Amino acid sequence: MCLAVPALVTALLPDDRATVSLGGVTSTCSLELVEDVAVGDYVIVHVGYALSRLDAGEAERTLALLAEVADAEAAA
Amino acid sequence: MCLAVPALVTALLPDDRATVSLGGVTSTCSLELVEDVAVGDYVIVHVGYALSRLDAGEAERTLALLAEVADAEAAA
Amino acid sequence: MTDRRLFTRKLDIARGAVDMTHGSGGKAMAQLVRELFAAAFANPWLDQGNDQAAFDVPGGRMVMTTDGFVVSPLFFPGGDIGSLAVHGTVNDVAMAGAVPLHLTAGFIIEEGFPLADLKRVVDSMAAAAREAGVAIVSGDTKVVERGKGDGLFITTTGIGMVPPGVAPSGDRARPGDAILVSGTMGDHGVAIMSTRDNLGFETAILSDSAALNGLVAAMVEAVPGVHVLRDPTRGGLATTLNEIAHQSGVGMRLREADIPVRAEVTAACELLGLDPLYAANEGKLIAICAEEESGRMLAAMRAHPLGRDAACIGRVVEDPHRFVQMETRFGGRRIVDWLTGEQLPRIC
Amino acid sequence: MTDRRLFTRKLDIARGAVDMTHGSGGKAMAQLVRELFAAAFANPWLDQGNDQAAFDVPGGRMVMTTDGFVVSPLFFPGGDIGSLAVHGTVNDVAMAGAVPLHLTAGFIIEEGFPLADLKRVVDSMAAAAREAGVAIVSGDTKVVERGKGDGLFITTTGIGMVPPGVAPSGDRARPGDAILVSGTMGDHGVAIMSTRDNLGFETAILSDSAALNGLVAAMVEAVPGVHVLRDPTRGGLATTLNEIAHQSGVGMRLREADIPVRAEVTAACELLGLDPLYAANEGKLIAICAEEESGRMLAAMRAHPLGRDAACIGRVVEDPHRFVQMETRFGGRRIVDWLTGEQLPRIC
Amino acid sequence: MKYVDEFRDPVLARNVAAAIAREVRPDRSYHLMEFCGGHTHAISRYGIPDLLPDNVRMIHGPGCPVCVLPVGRIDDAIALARRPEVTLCTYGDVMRVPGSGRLSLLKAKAQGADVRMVVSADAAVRIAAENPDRQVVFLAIGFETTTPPTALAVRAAAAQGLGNFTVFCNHVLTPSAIQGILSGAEEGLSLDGFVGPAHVSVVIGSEAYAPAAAEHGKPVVISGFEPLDVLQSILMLVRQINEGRAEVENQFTRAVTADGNRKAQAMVAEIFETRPSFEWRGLGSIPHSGLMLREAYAAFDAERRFPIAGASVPDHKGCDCGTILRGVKRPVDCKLFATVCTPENPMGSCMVSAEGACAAHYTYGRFRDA
Amino acid sequence: MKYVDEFRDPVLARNVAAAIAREVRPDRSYHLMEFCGGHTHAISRYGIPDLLPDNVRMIHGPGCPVCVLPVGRIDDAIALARRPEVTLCTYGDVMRVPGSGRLSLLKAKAQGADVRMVVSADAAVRIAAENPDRQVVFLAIGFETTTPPTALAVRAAAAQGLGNFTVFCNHVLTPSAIQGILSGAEEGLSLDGFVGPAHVSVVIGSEAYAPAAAEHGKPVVISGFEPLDVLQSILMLVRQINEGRAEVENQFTRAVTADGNRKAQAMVAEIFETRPSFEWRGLGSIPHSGLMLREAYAAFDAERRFPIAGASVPDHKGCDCGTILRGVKRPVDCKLFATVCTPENPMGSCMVSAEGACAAHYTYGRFRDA
Ligand code: SF4
Ligand code: SF4
Ligand SMILES: [Mg+2]
Ligand SMILES: [Mg+2]
Ligand SMILES: [Mg+2]
Ligand SMILES: [Mg+2]
Ligand SMILES: [Mg+2]
Ligand SMILES: [Mg+2]
Ligand SMILES: [Mg+2]
Ligand SMILES: [Mg+2]
Ligand SMILES: [Mg+2]
Ligand SMILES: [Mg+2]
Repeated sequence: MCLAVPALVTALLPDDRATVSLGGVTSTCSLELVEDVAVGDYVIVHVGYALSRLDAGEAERTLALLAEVADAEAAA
Repeated sequence: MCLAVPALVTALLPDDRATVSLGGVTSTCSLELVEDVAVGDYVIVHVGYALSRLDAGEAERTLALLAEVADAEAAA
Repeated sequence: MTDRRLFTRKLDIARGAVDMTHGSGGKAMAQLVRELFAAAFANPWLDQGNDQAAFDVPGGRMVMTTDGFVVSPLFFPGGDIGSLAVHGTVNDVAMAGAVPLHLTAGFIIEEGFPLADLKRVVDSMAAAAREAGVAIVSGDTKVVERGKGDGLFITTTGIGMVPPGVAPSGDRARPGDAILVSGTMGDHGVAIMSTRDNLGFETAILSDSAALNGLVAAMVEAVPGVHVLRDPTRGGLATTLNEIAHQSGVGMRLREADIPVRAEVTAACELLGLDPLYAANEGKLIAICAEEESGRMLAAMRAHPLGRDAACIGRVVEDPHRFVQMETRFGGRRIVDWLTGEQLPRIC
Repeated sequence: MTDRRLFTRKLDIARGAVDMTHGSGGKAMAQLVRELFAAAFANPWLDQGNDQAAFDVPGGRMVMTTDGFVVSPLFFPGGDIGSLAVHGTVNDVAMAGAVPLHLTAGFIIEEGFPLADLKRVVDSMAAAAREAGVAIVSGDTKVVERGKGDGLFITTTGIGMVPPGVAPSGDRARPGDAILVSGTMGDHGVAIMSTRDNLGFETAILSDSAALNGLVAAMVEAVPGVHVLRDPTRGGLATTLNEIAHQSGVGMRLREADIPVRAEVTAACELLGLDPLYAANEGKLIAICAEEESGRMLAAMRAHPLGRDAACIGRVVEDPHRFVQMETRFGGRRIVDWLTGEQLPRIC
Repeated sequence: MKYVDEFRDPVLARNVAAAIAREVRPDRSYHLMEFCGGHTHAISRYGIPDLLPDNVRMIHGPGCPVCVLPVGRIDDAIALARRPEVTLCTYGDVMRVPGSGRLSLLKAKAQGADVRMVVSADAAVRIAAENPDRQVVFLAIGFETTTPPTALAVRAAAAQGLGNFTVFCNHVLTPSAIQGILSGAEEGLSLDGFVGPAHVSVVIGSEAYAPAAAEHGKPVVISGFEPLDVLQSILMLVRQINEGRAEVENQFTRAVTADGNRKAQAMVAEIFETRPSFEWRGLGSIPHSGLMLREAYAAFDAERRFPIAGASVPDHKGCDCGTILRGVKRPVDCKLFATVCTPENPMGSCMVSAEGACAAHYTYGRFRDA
Repeated sequence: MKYVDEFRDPVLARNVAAAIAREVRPDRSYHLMEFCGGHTHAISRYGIPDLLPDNVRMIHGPGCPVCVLPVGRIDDAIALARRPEVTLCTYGDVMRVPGSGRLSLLKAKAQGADVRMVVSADAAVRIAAENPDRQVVFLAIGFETTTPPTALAVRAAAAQGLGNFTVFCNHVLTPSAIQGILSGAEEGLSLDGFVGPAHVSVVIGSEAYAPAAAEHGKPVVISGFEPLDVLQSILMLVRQINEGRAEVENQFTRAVTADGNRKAQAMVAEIFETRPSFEWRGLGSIPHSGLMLREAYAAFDAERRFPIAGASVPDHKGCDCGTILRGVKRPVDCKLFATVCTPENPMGSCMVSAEGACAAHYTYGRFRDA
């Protein structure tokens, strides 16, 4: 449950809102539940609200871990 | 103007209304504007209200007058 | 200077809007069809100007026609939207002298419409199709949100094959031709009006809704060269005759005394200030044929149950103004014009 | 005991009502058509179960089909109700392998509809018909009271001639056959959704609305024996494949990785919690043919501008349960079922 | 239909027509105005002109309440109907009368205004009772026939304490209009007599026309609306004219008495009072010719509850209705007739309903121009 | 789509799957419950079971707020929507959930109830502001993700002084449900670990599951909703189980922190308080598992403004959801599955949305029964 997508903040709008983009699709969302979001950040958007920023470094680390498992397997 | 039809009163209804009939078509009308209407009378109905009773004797007299004119012409 | 009797003002497309008169089968609808639809779609078949198009296919001559049914109420004395949707389209096929072959049916249903009512309509369509000897071979179902429809709309389309040598068309009325109708006028229109609560009257009148292909088959057998066949539906006899007069470039002379109208239909129209000649029919036709064939035609019509009350009601005349005139029963003469606007009950 | 995988509960005709799911192209609609319409109208042509009926006429084999168009908004990115009404019906004719001949058009117009919009739609229809090489030969206009329609509904019906030896039909898919699509899936559905204010997103996606008769002509020339042609409109690829599987009594195996979907369509569906395989197409087709002819078919499709992105997406298999299965791009497997209910945006 | 069919008999008609033909003097003309649209309708629909000698000419009067309603009042009604809180109820006839800019109540409805057709005033009261959240305005229109039902509707609304029912009153008075026509006499006017109202007279009685007949020396014959009634009345007028009389005679004795319907008159008098002056389309302002609600029923007066523009909107400059209504010109003499001005797009009052002089000629009589 | 496509890579998937296959012990089984419907969805839609060894079995938990909404609450919502003054706004998912007698909000709408789909709570507030004459009720539903937006909507309505906006609150709490499942342990129950919520954890933080993990000795891995996230989390669970650990681990570090979103938590705490107990469809009443509006916001509480029946309506007697949710039975074990009970006519919570255990199997997995 809780369908949410990681979307790129492309512009900040009045009233604590932002324009976000997901693979060529544009939408708007509220930033009322998050702090210090800047253009270029990715946010997790759910029912029109950003629930959090996405941590790019952590995403890389997760992918690195996955690659590590995969590499180990490929080697095995 | 003032489309009105001579209709036969076929039944008296509550609230000073009546069922009327015109050549096989049944409708209802208000009797609030007329007095002493009985089943079997003809009334002149306009926008759902009987405006008067139709005087059958006078109707006969008018037709007699017309017939008289016509007879005179036919004879001429 | 143009003859004023032929003048019409152009549709105001930039600022205008569709209103009920554009659907009532009268002058406004004819104009909308002419200036907007026919102008855009122009092709030899549409330009025939009939209620169906006739065209050649490898094996012969075929006709195709479509009609939308938006009748309210859906169930009325003498029929329902289902039987009507079959009869209406079968009749438009038959009016080309054709033998109806197949129908399609498109349903636009308003959300919330009871399945039981839908079944009743569909069963009635099936029965009507069976009786008319046609099959409903393909269909479509759309559902629209509540408040964006009116229970049920049905659009049926029909095709049929025209027997060789038969080619009735609205543009073939010729001066001297006899004008015939297959029965009483205005039954359907009055039956529908009798269901409207706000009109407040009751009658025993039933809609005349019926498939006329059997009658037409008998008629074209008797008179293959019949000039015009058309069913006087929306706008009634008056409007349909004006359409034909316009298409053929002729005038007409009717005899009011010869036009069959039921007493109750006359009475209901009297009550509402309407004219039975403008009331819709769904099981009647107009036939126009050479005067010398009219006797044979009338006999063929009267021999069929749906033409029992057939009558010759007048003749086609030369008239550059294309007026449909009528000798009144009372002894005078008047124009019987197109329906103007909608048929609204009058108080005056 | 019946196999549970084939079970469906009967329609509750006595107490039920039509709701939006009955029009959304999914299981509920299929059931309504089967248990209510097909049961009442039963005839060999309707029983073919295709989006059009094919029948013999003296000069050859003909098809006939009808569709109602109730799209909202009337004007959308890439088209409008007018062009759609032409494309949709031309395509249903073409899906029989036929050459479309003539169309009819029935208009149901809501009182108050601007004439300028009507003209825009009608002009667009005329242009679409011209481009597709068909004529709109007959029509009908009805006007309904304000609040009893939704601006404009159009029902078009089409007929066409089937070239000898060509006979695609939804019941002809055979185990081993290749399944092809002519291009990207879901464009029309997403283009329409992008216009809905309450869904709150924007894309550059245009409807793919197009007449496919030219593409089909090239395809049947290349592979006259093509088994099935069908356009995956309402309910999308998923539902249409299930229909075919059901009709032919077969299963299917799709390869998700081979199904063409635009990135923006995927993204929009991601945002709404929807699946592009259930989103409508109006200018795409599914072709099923013998495996050994699939190369020739694909080449013919790709040589046509409307088949540029054509792909083979899977094959027909034997399966008494008629499941449409898919190997996911991720490496797993799943059923691709009929659409259940309406495609409503999800929060979870 | 008893009391209808007898008065449409073609054999009698032929003979009465013959009598008229025999009695008219060949050396003079008879210009007879039928005031009522009901008579215009009968004359057109039954083709009575064909039964009359050439020197008897029927001039169609202003006698259709729909036609005489000024454009400004239609505009006001449309403005009322467009108020979001208002449901406007009225008779079918009124719905297609165009106001300014070709807009009608029918078109306003198409654009979303809540306009409902009723066939009876009490239906409007019922709609008000059933929709307490709507302001229901009854657009009342008509001569003395339709006024008593409106009066009863107001009384019923008062009895039920309906706070959401009002009347936009456009009831007008026939005798004042006849006086207006006669006193507006101008050069070329030549009216020799009047076919007097049928159902209006049922309510107000035949004596109501005595002052006009006496003052202007024109005969009046109160006539029924069936075609034989009209023919007989024409014969009666021809006889009066030939004999130099100018009396009020009553052909429609089966429904009209000298005094009319006292009960209906009393009902009207309770609810309504005369306006100082009221505008008639085609005739201009006529003193004491319209009704308004009395102060005691102010709560049911739409003109007091809602702002009403009350602007006077002139007809097309080229419109000849005024002179046509006075018998000076004929419809074909108007250069707008059947081109700019048609029943679909009327430019003046005479083209508005099928009972207007120009519309009746357009719809039923144009073949005579050929 | 960045941060989406990378986590759907099939080559990585094959290798992670191979790692799982290598690391599982052939002598035991791994019964893992994904609590969230989001995970159920990913598992079904991407066909993850095909990538797992036979002895790793995924048990679909109750984690779809639509599925766990009791029938009685749907009935209450329908009753609200049918009130003539009410416009009921809600998310698309809820609209087709059947209440008693197969009626749903979608069907109630078909019958004339004013039901509107929104994709965001603030849209409901906007509808209320634009329709002052309507009582706009927002049917709020969801776990901890959807609750903060509802809280903001209530605050916005209060700020705008909207007297016509209320919330029919059905927000529920995830950790309580997990506790409920674990403490309702019965014979046959065999859960070895949990794939923990993704977006819920974004809000509440991974630490929220520590008590459950500790108390019941079951490992929890907070997992993203992409299929690679799920595979990786399964690998992490297999390792914990193999190593005898029962910790809360976080696979979804790119969005989940230990503490979660404090701002969102504070917002929720301001508007809502915990109900003593709330009914979950399929699980029964669970203490402190639901939210209601605080006294300070009583004016915005639909349960206080309107009469609510509040009846508890049992599922079909034959429904096995309870045991299925606890991993004791599988959907095919229920004799109603795919005959009486289908996604079109669900008899129990697990069949309600595509994320329910029975519906997911019906929609995506039935071919495996063949
Ligand atoms: S034709 Fe029209 S403009 Fe001319 S007088 Fe008659 S109503 Fe007036
Ligand atoms: S199949 Fe239906 S009845 Fe059976 S357990 Fe699942 S939801 Fe309950
Ligand atoms: Mg989800
Ligand atoms: Mg009249
Ligand atoms: Mg037709
Ligand atoms: Mg027709
Ligand atoms: Mg279709
Ligand atoms: Mg016809
Ligand atoms: Mg079709
Ligand atoms: Mg189609
Ligand atoms: Mg038609
Ligand atoms: Mg199709």
